[in-house]
Amino acid sequence: MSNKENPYIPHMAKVEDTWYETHGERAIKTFRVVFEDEEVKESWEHLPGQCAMIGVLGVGESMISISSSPTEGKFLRFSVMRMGKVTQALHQLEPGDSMTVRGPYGNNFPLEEWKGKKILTIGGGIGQAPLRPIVEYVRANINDYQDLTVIYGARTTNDLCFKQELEDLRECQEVSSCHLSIDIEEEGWSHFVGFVPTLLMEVNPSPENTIAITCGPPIMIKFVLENLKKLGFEDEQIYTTLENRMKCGIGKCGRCNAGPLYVCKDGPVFNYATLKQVPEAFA
Amino acid sequence: MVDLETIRKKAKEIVSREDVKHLIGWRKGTFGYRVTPYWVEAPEDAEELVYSPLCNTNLATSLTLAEKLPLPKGQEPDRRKTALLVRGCDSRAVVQLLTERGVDREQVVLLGLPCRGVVDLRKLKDSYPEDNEVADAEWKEDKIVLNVSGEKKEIPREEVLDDHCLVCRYPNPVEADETLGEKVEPWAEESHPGVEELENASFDKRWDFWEKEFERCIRCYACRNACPMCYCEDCILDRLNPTWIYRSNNYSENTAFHIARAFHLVGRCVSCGACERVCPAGIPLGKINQKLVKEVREKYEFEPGTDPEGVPFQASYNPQDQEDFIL
Amino acid sequence: MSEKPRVGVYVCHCGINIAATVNVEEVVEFASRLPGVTVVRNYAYMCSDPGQQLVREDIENENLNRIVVASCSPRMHEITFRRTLQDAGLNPYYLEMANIREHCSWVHPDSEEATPKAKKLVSAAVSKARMLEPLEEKEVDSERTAMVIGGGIAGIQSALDIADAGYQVYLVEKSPSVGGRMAQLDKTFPTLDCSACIMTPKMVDVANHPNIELMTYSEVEEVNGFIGNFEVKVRKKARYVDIDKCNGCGECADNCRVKNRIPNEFDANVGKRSAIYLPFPQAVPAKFTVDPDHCLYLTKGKCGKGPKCQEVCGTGAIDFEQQDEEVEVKVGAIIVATGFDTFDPSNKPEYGYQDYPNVITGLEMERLVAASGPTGGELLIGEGENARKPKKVAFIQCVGSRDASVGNEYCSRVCCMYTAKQAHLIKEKIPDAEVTVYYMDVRAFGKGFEEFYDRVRREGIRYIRGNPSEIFKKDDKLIVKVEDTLTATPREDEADLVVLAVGLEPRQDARGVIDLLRLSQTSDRFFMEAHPKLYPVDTSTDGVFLAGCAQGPKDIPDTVAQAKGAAASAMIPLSRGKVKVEAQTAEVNEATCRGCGFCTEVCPYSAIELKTINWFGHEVNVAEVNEALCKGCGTCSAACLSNSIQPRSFRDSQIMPQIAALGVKS
Amino acid sequence: MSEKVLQKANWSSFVQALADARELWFPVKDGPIYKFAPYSGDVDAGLEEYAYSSVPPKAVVLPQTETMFLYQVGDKETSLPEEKKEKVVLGARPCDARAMDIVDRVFQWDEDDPYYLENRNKTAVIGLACNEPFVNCFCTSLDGSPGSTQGLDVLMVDLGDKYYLRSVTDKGSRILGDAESALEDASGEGSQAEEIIKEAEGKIKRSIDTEGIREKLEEGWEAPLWDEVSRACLGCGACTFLCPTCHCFDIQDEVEGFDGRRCRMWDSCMFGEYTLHTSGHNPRPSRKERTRNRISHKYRYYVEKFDKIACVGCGRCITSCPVNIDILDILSRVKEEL
Amino acid sequence: MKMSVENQSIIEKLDLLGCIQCGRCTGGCPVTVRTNLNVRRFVYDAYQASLEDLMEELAQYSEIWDCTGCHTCAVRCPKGLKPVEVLYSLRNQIVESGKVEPTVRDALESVFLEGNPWGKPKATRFDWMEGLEVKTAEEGQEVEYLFYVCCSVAYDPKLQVVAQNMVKILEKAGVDYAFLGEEESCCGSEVQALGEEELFMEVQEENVELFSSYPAKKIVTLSPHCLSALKKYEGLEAEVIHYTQLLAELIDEGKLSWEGEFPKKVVYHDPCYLGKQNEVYDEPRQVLKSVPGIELTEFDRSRERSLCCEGGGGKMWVETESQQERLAETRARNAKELEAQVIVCACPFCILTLDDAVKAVGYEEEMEVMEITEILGKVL
Repeated sequence: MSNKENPYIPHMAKVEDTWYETHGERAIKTFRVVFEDEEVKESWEHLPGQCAMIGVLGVGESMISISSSPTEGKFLRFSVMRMGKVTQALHQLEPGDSMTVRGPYGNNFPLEEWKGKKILTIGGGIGQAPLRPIVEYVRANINDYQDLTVIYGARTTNDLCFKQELEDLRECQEVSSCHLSIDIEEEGWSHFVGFVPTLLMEVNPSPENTIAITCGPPIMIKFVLENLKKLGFEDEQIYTTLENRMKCGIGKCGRCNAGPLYVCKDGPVFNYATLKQVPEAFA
Repeated sequence: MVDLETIRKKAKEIVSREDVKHLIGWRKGTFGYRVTPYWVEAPEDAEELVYSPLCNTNLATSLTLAEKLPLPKGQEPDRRKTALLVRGCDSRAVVQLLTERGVDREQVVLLGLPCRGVVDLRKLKDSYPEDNEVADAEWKEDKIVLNVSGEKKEIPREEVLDDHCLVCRYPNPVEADETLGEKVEPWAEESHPGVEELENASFDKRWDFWEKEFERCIRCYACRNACPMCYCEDCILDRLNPTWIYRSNNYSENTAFHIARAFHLVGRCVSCGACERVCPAGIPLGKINQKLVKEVREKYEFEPGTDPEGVPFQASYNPQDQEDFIL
Repeated sequence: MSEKPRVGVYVCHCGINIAATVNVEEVVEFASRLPGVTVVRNYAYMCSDPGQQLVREDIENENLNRIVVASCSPRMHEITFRRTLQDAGLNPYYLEMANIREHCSWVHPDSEEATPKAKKLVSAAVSKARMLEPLEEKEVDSERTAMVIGGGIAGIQSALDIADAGYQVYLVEKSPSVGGRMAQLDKTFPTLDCSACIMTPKMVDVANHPNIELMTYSEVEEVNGFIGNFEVKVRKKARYVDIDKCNGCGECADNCRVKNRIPNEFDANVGKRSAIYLPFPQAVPAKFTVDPDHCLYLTKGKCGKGPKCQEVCGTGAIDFEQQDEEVEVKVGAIIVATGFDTFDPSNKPEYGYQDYPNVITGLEMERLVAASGPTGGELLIGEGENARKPKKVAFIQCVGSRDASVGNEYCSRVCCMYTAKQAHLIKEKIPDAEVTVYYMDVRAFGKGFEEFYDRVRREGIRYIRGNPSEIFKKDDKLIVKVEDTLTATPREDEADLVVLAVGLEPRQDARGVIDLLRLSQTSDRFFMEAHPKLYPVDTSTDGVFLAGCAQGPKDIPDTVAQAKGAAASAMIPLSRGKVKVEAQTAEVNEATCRGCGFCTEVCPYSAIELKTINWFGHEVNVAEVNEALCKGCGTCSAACLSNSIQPRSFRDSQIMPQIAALGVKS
Repeated sequence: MSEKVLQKANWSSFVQALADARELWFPVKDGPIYKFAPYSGDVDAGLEEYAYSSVPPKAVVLPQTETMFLYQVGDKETSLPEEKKEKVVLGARPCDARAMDIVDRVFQWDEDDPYYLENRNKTAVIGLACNEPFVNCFCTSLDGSPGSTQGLDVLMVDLGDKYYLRSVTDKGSRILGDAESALEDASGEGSQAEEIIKEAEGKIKRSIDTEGIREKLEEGWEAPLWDEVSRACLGCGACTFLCPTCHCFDIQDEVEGFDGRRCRMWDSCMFGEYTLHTSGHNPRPSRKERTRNRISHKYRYYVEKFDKIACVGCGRCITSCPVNIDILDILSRVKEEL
Repeated sequence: MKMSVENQSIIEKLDLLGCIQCGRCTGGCPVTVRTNLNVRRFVYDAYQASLEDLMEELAQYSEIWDCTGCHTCAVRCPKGLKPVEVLYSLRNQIVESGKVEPTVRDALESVFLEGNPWGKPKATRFDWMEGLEVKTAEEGQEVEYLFYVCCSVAYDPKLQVVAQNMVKILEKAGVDYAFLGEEESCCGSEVQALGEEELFMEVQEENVELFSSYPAKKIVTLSPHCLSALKKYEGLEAEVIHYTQLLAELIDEGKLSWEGEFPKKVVYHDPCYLGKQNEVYDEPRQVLKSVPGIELTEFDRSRERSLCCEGGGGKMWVETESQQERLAETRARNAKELEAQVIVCACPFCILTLDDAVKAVGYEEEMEVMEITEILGKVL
């Protein structure tokens, strides 16, 4: 068996660029990486919502959502919060260094299915990372969709990811709206102050022909779901992505299940109608 | 000793108290000689309590095993007490936990029971094999009486008691709110036969011995989890950053695991033998812990879990402490 | 903090101290290949100004954010280089030192061993440096008061200096009077001025100084806190005499029922006193004290029809109801000047000190020749009718000094000279006496010492080089058995009186003081200074200083000099009014701490306490570090079973890579 | 398909013949337990004393620790470990072989697991029927039997002075061919074997009716029963590590000096660390959720995916549990109470 | 400078460079006044001699045979050196070159052949047991106390009573004891003192093996010389004590008391091997004080300052020439001054020398020399 057929053998990817989205002990750093092997670079295909196992040899791997859309080019973007051993090691990487990547894993947002619909993303904190490819994908194919609304918030301005991009998005005409918020009042902040679920009610999107996708801390998701229901969204119109501890990424190692669902294979993207049946999904 | 009815009656009384959440004791298991820890929630549950030489779990472990899950905002924690049946070793574990502030004395009700030692099922295995039928056992002076399918067999205790119990010098609770029944005369001298035998062996012999034993370890951590003194929220053996012990199962890492655990138990091990009894691979873990128990007692005259007011051994320092082994 | 480390490595030659055994070029080349290393330089003396300038420039020009200096022990120059970093705008705790001198070049004779080791040490330091984090230095207010423990000449001098500078001083003395050992001496070498004459004015000054609170007959019970903020509990022992009322007339002592029956400690037990006593006539304060161990009333509850002392006291000062009193004071600095004991010659039974009354110690001799002593300065041997002046006096040097068999390997520094002085005094008092000094070497190293030694030899004192091995009795004469090693002649010399020049030892109760103040001892059991050369009056506990013989044997001028030094050091926090607290303190991980309290028990600085926190609705105990008290020693970390408390700059995540770089599995 | 007879007198030459052809794994007494270990030539004890291995033979195909690839820290190249050898496992119990069949599906669905499959494909299993079932055997409740051939290449039955061997697969036939010299052709021993197996089936005392359990597990998610059955649990991994169908693993990088290896090792869903997020959040925070997951995985999730219960009724988890948590007890309560 | 490895090791082994020439060794030496021996000079010269390979020449000085092995020099040395061993190693030079007195040669040969230095046949070693019920050790059987009888006690008719009385005392106390059987052989104490280091090593090896097959909690010696030698043995696990230590303990525990009286004034002489070398001062006195009626007085020079009797250090086989009075005779005179009727001692060599001295100064009518056990035998 060669390395290439072995799903556990990672590919090497060169870090082309890095920058910090947020600072502090749990800083979020974004990496733009390109596969070193030309063949891998060419054959790699992923869709918004999918993840990859990235890591550093000698330290380990972590499942991280791919935060770039394939429409952006032959590179991958990962936004990584500094948490444990692996993410600490990843944060040490600088342009020119290498990381390991294998994947892509999991299912994707059914963007084909959603054609002709209005797209609403509701993100909080690092939860914007898996939503970002949707935004980019829809922007690239804006003619296929009726509308794009982005709602995003974080605790403070320092916790906001993709700040500049999102500010730019507000200026961008093909997008009907982008709404930003922080939890606590800060000087110089001209947008909404308050929690994301509250902002959602403020924006008051119509459920008609709309798909709502939310990702963020569990507590935020809980209230966003409640509010979406209040706004008249049906379960089938709501999507979210889950994360659980993973080791293999291919449905073998056993740990990422939420009830009968393997997050790595059946997810990470789930329709709320499915998830509702699985009490463990919101544990 | 004490009869079952007295225990059950007292247990009922205790669980009826408003300030008591439940009482932890033992009840019959599902097959053979097995007995399982049992939570008496309501007075009528007490009818299921048993007390016999088959009660081989240290109930003090259940105090530290109780998980503290995050409470929803505004919900008050349940402040009711936990009642526990304690024998010598269970009570020593509680006492050690008290000195380590792992348990608040106000939060536990201890119902003391004298004990004449528990059976080591492994010793029973060959001569009195286990069957589906639930079997019973009782103490009768120096003997253990097995009651299997109505047939009674008397066995001298030396044949079947756990090694730890054979040298136990604390058959009566050292700390309890009330102790039922009559005290038992301790039967053992200060000795550690298993340890002494190994001590007399050459270095190579000892190395070979442990190599063979640790090689077999499957790293299920039953020893750690069954130990009343292993209650760290986050065991350093699980830590990944830094990884003190690799997850790889091999002689070297397994040895590191067992030695680290033994060292974390220095001056803390209460010699209950739970670790050894639960080991599915049959590793004689008692030997390694008892060696340290012996050293601590001989060098520092300290016995864990015997003084509720005492300072934990590892936290006590006396300029006169022996330190000749350092250099 | 998550920026990529850019490490600068600076390898010092230390002249030839390092460069002679470590191939610096090779180390530089090696270091340049280490991960994260941006700049590597070497320089003859990194600690010199141009050396430090190199670091400053690189930090600026190369954007360095971690510095490794491979030179000497951090005890030497860590502070120097921290300042360098600070000057260059970098957090000073981004510094790591690799000790390639004491740990490497000085202990390895050749380059083949030293160079690879230096590389490993540098590699380890770089690995740790990459993981360093910035720390903040804090300051807290300091009390502007000091305490001096011990009222001998060292303590008195320290107290006077601090008090003269305008700060309040508490002077604590265990015995009823200040004065200490110096007050017991007759004349002082080599100038032969009267000890009491130069001592008493200082004692009086101490008693009268407005900034000194004299606490005699008192003992320190407990010391808490830290530099600038010590809380000291002092127990004032009951004297059973109201010192406000006592006028020191002495009627009480004259009328005591056990008068002249109790050995007087001040007279090295050669004189006797009453149960109520003034240790010596010039005692300060000149107040009487009841000895609770010998007073009939206090020991037996009965003294005739009633205590006679009470009866005769004109001022009604005697109060048997008096109780010990505990006072608590707050001080910014503490000076330990607890002095010494003399060697007990019973530990050398061959000299027959216990068997023969005419074998005495140097200190006993001191009291016998002193004008204020029990004999009024008359030197007599024998009792009653047989009392006579000794004609043959032998001095034996090095009794209990330079002697591994009694555990005292050090030279006591004063015995040669006090023996010379005492020999001189005897010759003065008994001109026809035959005085012989048996010695191993005469150490006359101080100012005027050699001249004095010359003088006494010319006075006819016989110096025999040879250390006696035995004293025994032959027909009522003491025989000193010795070999004259210069002529290789074994001798058995007769003597009427043998004076043992006993050496100096740490106080018997020194251990208690050490525990109270968390100090250390050197192997000779004297108190350990922070550094034998650079911090000779400081101790391992910040804010606690040493003066006098507590630190090691010394003569009076040295003691006074050290006392003044200790006073000056103690005044630093007092005058600043602020003290820096350790930045490398321990930190608790509340998520994993199980609240067992092992750390609180083992913390030598009492810096950790348990607190109850709300953990998702549950009340749980966790440890909490008082950062003002914590010294970052790491004892807590060693005791913690769940690895939940770690000193900053010495976290596992920092030292594990360091250890790994040394080639040990991580 | 071939039927053979092995006289016990020829045992050593049989074993030797197997060992000559392949790497032979054999139940070895290690301290008080049996576990499978490579035949080292000094195992001339037969299988007379051996009851069952405490550590199941899954360890042969899914080793407790397995190197996935090697590398030098700092380098970008990775290299695979040595190729695996052809193996034969002698003396596995039929339930253990059925368990391998269950584990096979996990490692084959969707994406193949190269390490497991290489091992599995290169391993042949000679099963030994159970003449005397053990205390907690309940294979018959799960479509198994003391003489089940599922997952086996050769079935072997102890007939007292000889063994009856029947190949079940081609691989099995080849293996018997390798050891031909030690074997004789069978003549009617087959029916004798059947009888022994039938008799053994009758001796199994424990059982569970699995009908409806899957549904009940789904419905009774929040039932108080889970609190009660998990309360005594110590949270150790004995039940899962010794389970022949448990297959969960962890992946870790282990480095010594510059030599790095990525390896995988058994992991247990009973460990808190198993699902613990780095953030400290744990979706299965207590032993209750973990116990429920263990039972649900075997009797519900696996069933939903592969239409088969992931339990073979070997009883190891019951026997090895230090606090007598009994899966049959739980299952019957699930049936009754949910 | 050339330094042979062997000499280098002597310098290091005896730490010759640690000497500060204080003279306490010579000053304390009991025989310096009687003979020309100056230990300090030998320490001083040994360094130079080792450097220049002149050890053999240095060994020619006859004074090296004057040392009684009392170890006072070692006890008094402030630097913890052992000057006595410098003399022993010089003796070793002589012994190795074979130029020794016939008496010494015979003694060493006898140890080698018969296991005792007295030239007595091995087979008669246990003749002292005749007529006594003595428990003897069985191989592999552990006893509490294993008794080691000195060669002198075993063979010398005056001393045999020590062992015999010991047996009676032990029986009375009812302790678990055993005497070694015929395998017992010389401890090598005097062999080492005579400089025959190699033979000592051999003896040590044999004895360690012997003791390993007769396990005991403690080994009890009758002679302080054996005590010192056994304590030096490498690889000997059991604790070694002197019989007075055991008796003191038994008396203290109330297991031993006396029936008769011994109403005499006695003075106890501290053997150097028991006192200075092993710091056993109190126990023999305790034992004596337990005897009813006894009046115990003390020499001026007792305990740490005790005067050597000149019986040790191989002196039994070497004659010293001196004009001065022998020390044992001084001892006898001192005892006379104290009006003691008995000089009591706990060492077979002291007994022999003191007994001789009492006779030499003509006190035999009024004064006896007795071993402690002899007195105990009278009050049993």
